[in-house]
Amino acid sequence: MILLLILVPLVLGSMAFAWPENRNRPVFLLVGAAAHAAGMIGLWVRNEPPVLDGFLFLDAVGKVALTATSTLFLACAVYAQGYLRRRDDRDNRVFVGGLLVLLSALTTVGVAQHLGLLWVAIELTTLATAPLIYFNRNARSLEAAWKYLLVCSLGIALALLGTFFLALAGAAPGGPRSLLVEDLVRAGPSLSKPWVRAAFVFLLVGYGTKMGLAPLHSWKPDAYGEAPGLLGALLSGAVTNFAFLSLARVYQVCRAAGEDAFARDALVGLGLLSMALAAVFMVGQRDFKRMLAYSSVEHMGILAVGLGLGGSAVAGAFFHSLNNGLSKGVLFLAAGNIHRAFGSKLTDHVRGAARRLPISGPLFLAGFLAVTGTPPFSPFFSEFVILNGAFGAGRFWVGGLFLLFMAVIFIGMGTTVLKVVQGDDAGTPSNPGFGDSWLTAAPPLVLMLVVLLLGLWLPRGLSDLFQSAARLVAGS
Amino acid sequence: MVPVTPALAVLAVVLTTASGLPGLLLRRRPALGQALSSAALCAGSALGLGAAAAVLSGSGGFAVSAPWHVPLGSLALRLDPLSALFLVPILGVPALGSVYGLTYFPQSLLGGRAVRLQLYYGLVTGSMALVVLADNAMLFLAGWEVMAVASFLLVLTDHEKAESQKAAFTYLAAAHAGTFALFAFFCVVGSARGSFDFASWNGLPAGGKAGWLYALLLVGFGIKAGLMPLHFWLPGAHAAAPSHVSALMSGVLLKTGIYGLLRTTGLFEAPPASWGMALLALGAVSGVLGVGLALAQHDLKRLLAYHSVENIGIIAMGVGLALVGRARGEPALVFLGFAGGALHVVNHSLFKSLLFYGAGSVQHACHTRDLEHLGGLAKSMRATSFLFLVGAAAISGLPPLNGFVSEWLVALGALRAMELPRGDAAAFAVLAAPALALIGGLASACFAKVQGAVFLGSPRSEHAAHARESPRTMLVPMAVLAAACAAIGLFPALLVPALHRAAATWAGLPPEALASPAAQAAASARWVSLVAAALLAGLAALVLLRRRALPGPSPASETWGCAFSAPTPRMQYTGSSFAEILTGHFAWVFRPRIRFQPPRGLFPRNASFASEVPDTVLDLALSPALSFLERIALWLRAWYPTRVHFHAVLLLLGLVAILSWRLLWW
Amino acid sequence: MAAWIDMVFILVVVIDLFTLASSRLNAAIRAVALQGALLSVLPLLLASWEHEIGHVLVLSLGALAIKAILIPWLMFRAIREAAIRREVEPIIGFVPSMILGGVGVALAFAFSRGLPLPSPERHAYLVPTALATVWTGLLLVVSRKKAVNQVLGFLILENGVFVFGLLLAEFMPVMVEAGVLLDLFAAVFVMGIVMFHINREFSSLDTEKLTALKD
Amino acid sequence: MLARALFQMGLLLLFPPLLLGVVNRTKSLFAGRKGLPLLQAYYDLAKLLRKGAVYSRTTTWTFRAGPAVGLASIAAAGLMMAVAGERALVSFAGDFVLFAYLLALARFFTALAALDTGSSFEGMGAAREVSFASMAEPALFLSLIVLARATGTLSLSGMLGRGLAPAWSTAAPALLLAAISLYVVALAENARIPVDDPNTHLELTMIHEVMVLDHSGPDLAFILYGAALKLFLFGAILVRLVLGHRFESLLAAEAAFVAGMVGFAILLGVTESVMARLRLVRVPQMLVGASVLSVFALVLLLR
Repeated sequence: MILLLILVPLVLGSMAFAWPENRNRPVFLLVGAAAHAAGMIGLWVRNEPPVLDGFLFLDAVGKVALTATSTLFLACAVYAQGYLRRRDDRDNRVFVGGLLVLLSALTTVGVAQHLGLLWVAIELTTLATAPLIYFNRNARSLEAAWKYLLVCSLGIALALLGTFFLALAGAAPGGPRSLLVEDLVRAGPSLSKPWVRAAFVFLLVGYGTKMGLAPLHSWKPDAYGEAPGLLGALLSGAVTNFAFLSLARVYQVCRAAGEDAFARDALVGLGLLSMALAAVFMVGQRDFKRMLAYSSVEHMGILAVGLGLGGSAVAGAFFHSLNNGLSKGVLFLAAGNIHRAFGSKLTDHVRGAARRLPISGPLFLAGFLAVTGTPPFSPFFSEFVILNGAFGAGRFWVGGLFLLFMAVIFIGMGTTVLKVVQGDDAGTPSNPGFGDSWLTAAPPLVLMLVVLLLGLWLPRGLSDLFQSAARLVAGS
Repeated sequence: MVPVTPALAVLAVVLTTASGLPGLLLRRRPALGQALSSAALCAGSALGLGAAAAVLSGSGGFAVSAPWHVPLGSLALRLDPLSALFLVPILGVPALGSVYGLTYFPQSLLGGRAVRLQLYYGLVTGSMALVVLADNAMLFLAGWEVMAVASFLLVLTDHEKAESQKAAFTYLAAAHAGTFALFAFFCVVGSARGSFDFASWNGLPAGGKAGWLYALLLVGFGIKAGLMPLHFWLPGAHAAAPSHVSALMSGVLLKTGIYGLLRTTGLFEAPPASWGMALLALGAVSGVLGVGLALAQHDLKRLLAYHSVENIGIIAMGVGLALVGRARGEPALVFLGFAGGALHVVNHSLFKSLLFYGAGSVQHACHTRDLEHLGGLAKSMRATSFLFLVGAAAISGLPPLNGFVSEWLVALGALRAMELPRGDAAAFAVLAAPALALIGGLASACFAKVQGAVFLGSPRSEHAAHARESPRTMLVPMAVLAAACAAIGLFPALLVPALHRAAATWAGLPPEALASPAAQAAASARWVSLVAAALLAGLAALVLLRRRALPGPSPASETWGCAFSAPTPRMQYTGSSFAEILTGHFAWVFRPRIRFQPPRGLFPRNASFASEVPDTVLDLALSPALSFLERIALWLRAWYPTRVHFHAVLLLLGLVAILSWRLLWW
Repeated sequence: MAAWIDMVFILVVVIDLFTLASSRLNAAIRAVALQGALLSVLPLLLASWEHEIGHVLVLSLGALAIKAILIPWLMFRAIREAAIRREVEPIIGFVPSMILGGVGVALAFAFSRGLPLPSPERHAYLVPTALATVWTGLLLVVSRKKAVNQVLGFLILENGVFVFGLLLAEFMPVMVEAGVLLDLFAAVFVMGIVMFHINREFSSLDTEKLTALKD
Repeated sequence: MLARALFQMGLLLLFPPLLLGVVNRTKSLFAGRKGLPLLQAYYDLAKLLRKGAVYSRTTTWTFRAGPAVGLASIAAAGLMMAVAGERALVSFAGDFVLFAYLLALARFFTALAALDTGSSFEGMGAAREVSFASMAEPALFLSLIVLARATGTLSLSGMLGRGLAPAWSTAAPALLLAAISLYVVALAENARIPVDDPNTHLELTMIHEVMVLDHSGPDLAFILYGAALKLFLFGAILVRLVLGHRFESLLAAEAAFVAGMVGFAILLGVTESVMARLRLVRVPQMLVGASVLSVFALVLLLR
């Protein structure tokens, strides 16, 4: 089953590459997404034993990320039907194929128990998405693609170095001499300390780059700003989550080796730094897609803080990774619709979206409220749990700064979002034929409803999942 | 007596929350849809009010808890006298407002705008009810934020107007900041107690670091309540919203802040006197400066909004006194302070809504809220002017109306503080009484100005000259409110038992502990009714006497202009000039902006004088500070290069930095 | 035997310094190709023969194929397609970058004391060489204007990482090793494509021109 | 009991106009004139009640309601003032708050009636009235609080009753200060020199008188009578405070009280004769000064 989950998208992707005509190629996306979702449901129903002598196994951590991704990808696949039909001028061969490859790579990351394999898959996600950023075929998107490609590749290379360090830590005679997470964890304290320490630094930088923690975030605003909203949703809602997952696995090893003290400080530090930087860059932001990118930086920061605080906050972090994925999906898809309908993503030109796009406009506002932690949307609960972890652990400064940055970001983001949504759209540039259609408006709407429902009633299964993921990673 | 069941309360919440739906579904037949919406809201309110009345009149409330599967949450509801007391305005006023809206904001004319308004109106009502019923921090916060967002959307009803946009966002940002303070409070307490049910929070220790918690509470709830200097969001928001929304926000929404303050301070074990004194001081400042700022306004609704700040100040003074009483173990202080504050919560919701409805019908008739363009409406809008006068007298704390009763109770509480032992600094709480007197004097001055400038004299503009009386559906809600004001003012003693129960619940004391002050208050209140009766009797007698003395119609003439026989409306004393003497004394804090072009030469051309008073906190402190911060942010960003090399360098530096941090950490 | 290995490591470091100094693109590319070739020899030299020979051979041949032949060929093709001037355009001059490189090498040797190899039978120069190469790669990426140079820097960085990989031959499964190499190839391939578009869009490979995106 | 109540009401309702007569007579003596008869005020009232009234076209029912409400509320306030014996007809804890607010009610309606005419002069007068009153209010409260603290009771009758005798022996300075500021308040509230000149002829400088320019006939009678009543009430407070309830027998107390009232009127007349009207801008300073005095007195008692 797990292998199928990886292979089916891959095969469909290659078929999409081979498929001759543009018109109905997007259907592959739908098929792949549906198959993947079905597979995930299957895995929810019945746990699967490890395969390939323990290289692939879907544990709680992977399950969180893959569930979110599967949902998001399904929504994006539906959205793509409408979106790509409107962009018929473009050749979508690379786009469709790349997305399917991305899905399979992400699945691999989710189930990989071998850090080397994990690294390979992560690098593959970069390579699969870089060309898609250039979908719009203009200088700006080209620049964004190059920056994304170069910065992420460098970061990932460092992550590989870190992975090797980790391997060396266990390479002593009698050591595990393996990169399987469970072997390393079992070896625990017997790992060579200096190598583990060095390894964590390099892996933090590497996967931190992929995750977009400040100051390693520099590729994010460009890539999210220029990519189609659909891709932005997948990058910020799915790919970053898997970078976080990789970091969590590394942290798990560090904890086993008794080296987690620094790791936790570093995570909290980088997390707060990311939130601060996001705050600075969101105030008075005129480009609402770049704004969303910085919001993603902020939320990666929140995840890092949650993981670093340990205790109950870790479960909150996993919960938040799900919430962030879904609500980012809403925001990016709605933003994409608005961008298309106005032909601009600058607040100077966009106004009265709620009037022109009766679904996407309000959704953009609702998504903003959700992502900034307004009850009863689910992100409120995850952020509150993380905050509670901070105060509960007596780290009042962390909690205070957390709240401060949240407040600044709320104001900064709110100013931009409201400029876009409210007011009278008369006299703004218009782009006929890009109003709300069911295929483009329903997916974000459904995601929004999911976010709301999770806030009103969190299924027992999910909350247990977060708990066990936290127990796996942080032993709490 | 109706049995008070959780189902009843839940049903009330659900009905009110969903009351906007008929309007949404019946867009084809707007009138019917709106009527159904209003009916649903009224029905829900009636249910809830029934429950509240039952609890206040002594039938026990309930406290139930059901599992709510979100982190830290549980569906815990509690209806005790304290919640019931706040349920009265929370459910009563919106019901009347929705009736008022039938003609003030008709769906048949305004379509989608009205539909949205009704949706959010019901949502706000339901969430406010949920807030006072919630017995779990997460549930409370959920209701709290839904309330904030829904009311934000209400302020945004006319979202094309720049004024509304600015006001609405200021409000949303302020509300959110306040909520964050509450996050901190709930986190600290919740993680200390290991549960987020209020039930498990009783008897929090008030010593040591708890002062910080209290500060968080003051910020979090103070912003919502509009305590000076956290009131900055309030005038704009209340002015920008449609009048029955302003009534809802000004009359009811602010009170949830007071409720939160009461509910949370009630959890603490013997809070120190300093807490009470702090609240008392804040209240006095809000009261005096609030009414001072109100005097300086010439936008009718901004003026009323500032009066909310004043009245919240009075309420805060009452609560502060009660806190002092708890600190010093003085039941009289506890009861009088609490009763005064709590009763003023109800009273203010009554007369402030009445006044906003009045302002609404004035705007409805004259299409302006500017006092300088109104006047003489008493002839064309007799009913409105009379009802508005009742509200004005009530808010000025004049007998025999309800405003007097609550202010009298607070003043009485302040005087009780004198009985504290010699040398106790808390005894200076007595100065609250003269502060109240000052506030009352200024308020009556301000409403003399309003009543005069709007309804008396002769019209100052065309619109005012051709104003027409508002339809019944707008007058009836006002009449109901006016009647309630008069009833409370004439028979205050009837409310004492309810206030007694609520006070005991809040202070966590057995009712007997407060029995004697309650009894005394009731006795005095009966005397008040007696004097009121005498007043009315005397008035009647004088009127009869006058009728005897003046049979038949009296001759009419021009107003005596001191030998000037051709007065024009423009010669009238305007509201601004009326208030000029007093506002002059506040100039040190208000900084009015004056545009004065004095008459020059022997034959002066048109001279002009215009003055406006910006909000001291928002316009003179907050906005400049924020724009400064924004400039800093932009400046920082200007330094941020965009070349890909720099991005790589950033990566490199990040690596080096973390490495060296690690090395230092070693 | 050990002498040979010393030789190889020293050569690798020398090539690092040479790439920092070289002002001609072709020369730099050839140097990187040579470095790749040397690295592909290392597994054979370092391998402890009692372990399975197949794995080592695969690794060595794969490295040779990709690092020494395929990628350099791609690069040459790219600059031929782009028809650009063959000079390296430095942001940091050649001499300063050489000095920085030297400093990096020195630091690498110093730093490597802190990281004792778990298996002492391995060679002492291995860690410093790897670190120095990684450092050189990063330096090249940030100090050269042309996109091609940045790719070269990335390659050298990867070479440095690869050196570490040598230590793990036993318990790094072939699948993963292959994956790493293929990823590298794919990365360079995609970069090549993007470079091709950059050249068409800006009619140059100068990444200094990529400054349209800002806040 | 009933007899005393009747006597109390009688004194309250019949005595006040006489005060005006006394004041005028004193002033005319100072001016070296013979002056009006002592009972002139009664004559005026009787005449006005008989006369008809003229109303401005701009006015509404508010204008007609003003004088009646004003007089009624002042009279109602009178219920709480003990003029005969110890207790007033109505006395309860905190009744002085009601007392003050009833006077405020009267003021509120007088001001509204003035504004109803739409005349700029009357508007000006109303503005001054409410402004100065809102500053006099705290002074009144503060001085009454001083009494409350000194006598340990919260009802007007109590403050001006038995408790005073011991209070004068223990806290004389505070009481004295309170008395002074009460006198200032009385001057301001009753539109007397140096705050306002009741019989000036320049509307621009008037406060109270200019508000009632348009009233005529019974309305004017109500206003004049209300003013007298108000003066009487303030006088009563001061007199009882100064006398300090020394006399045991009711008769002696009554005699002393009436004499005291006459004395108060004479004092008022003297003040008006020897002082000039203050410039309007100085009035607030005077009132704030009064409040400060009472605060000082309160501090004396509380520390």
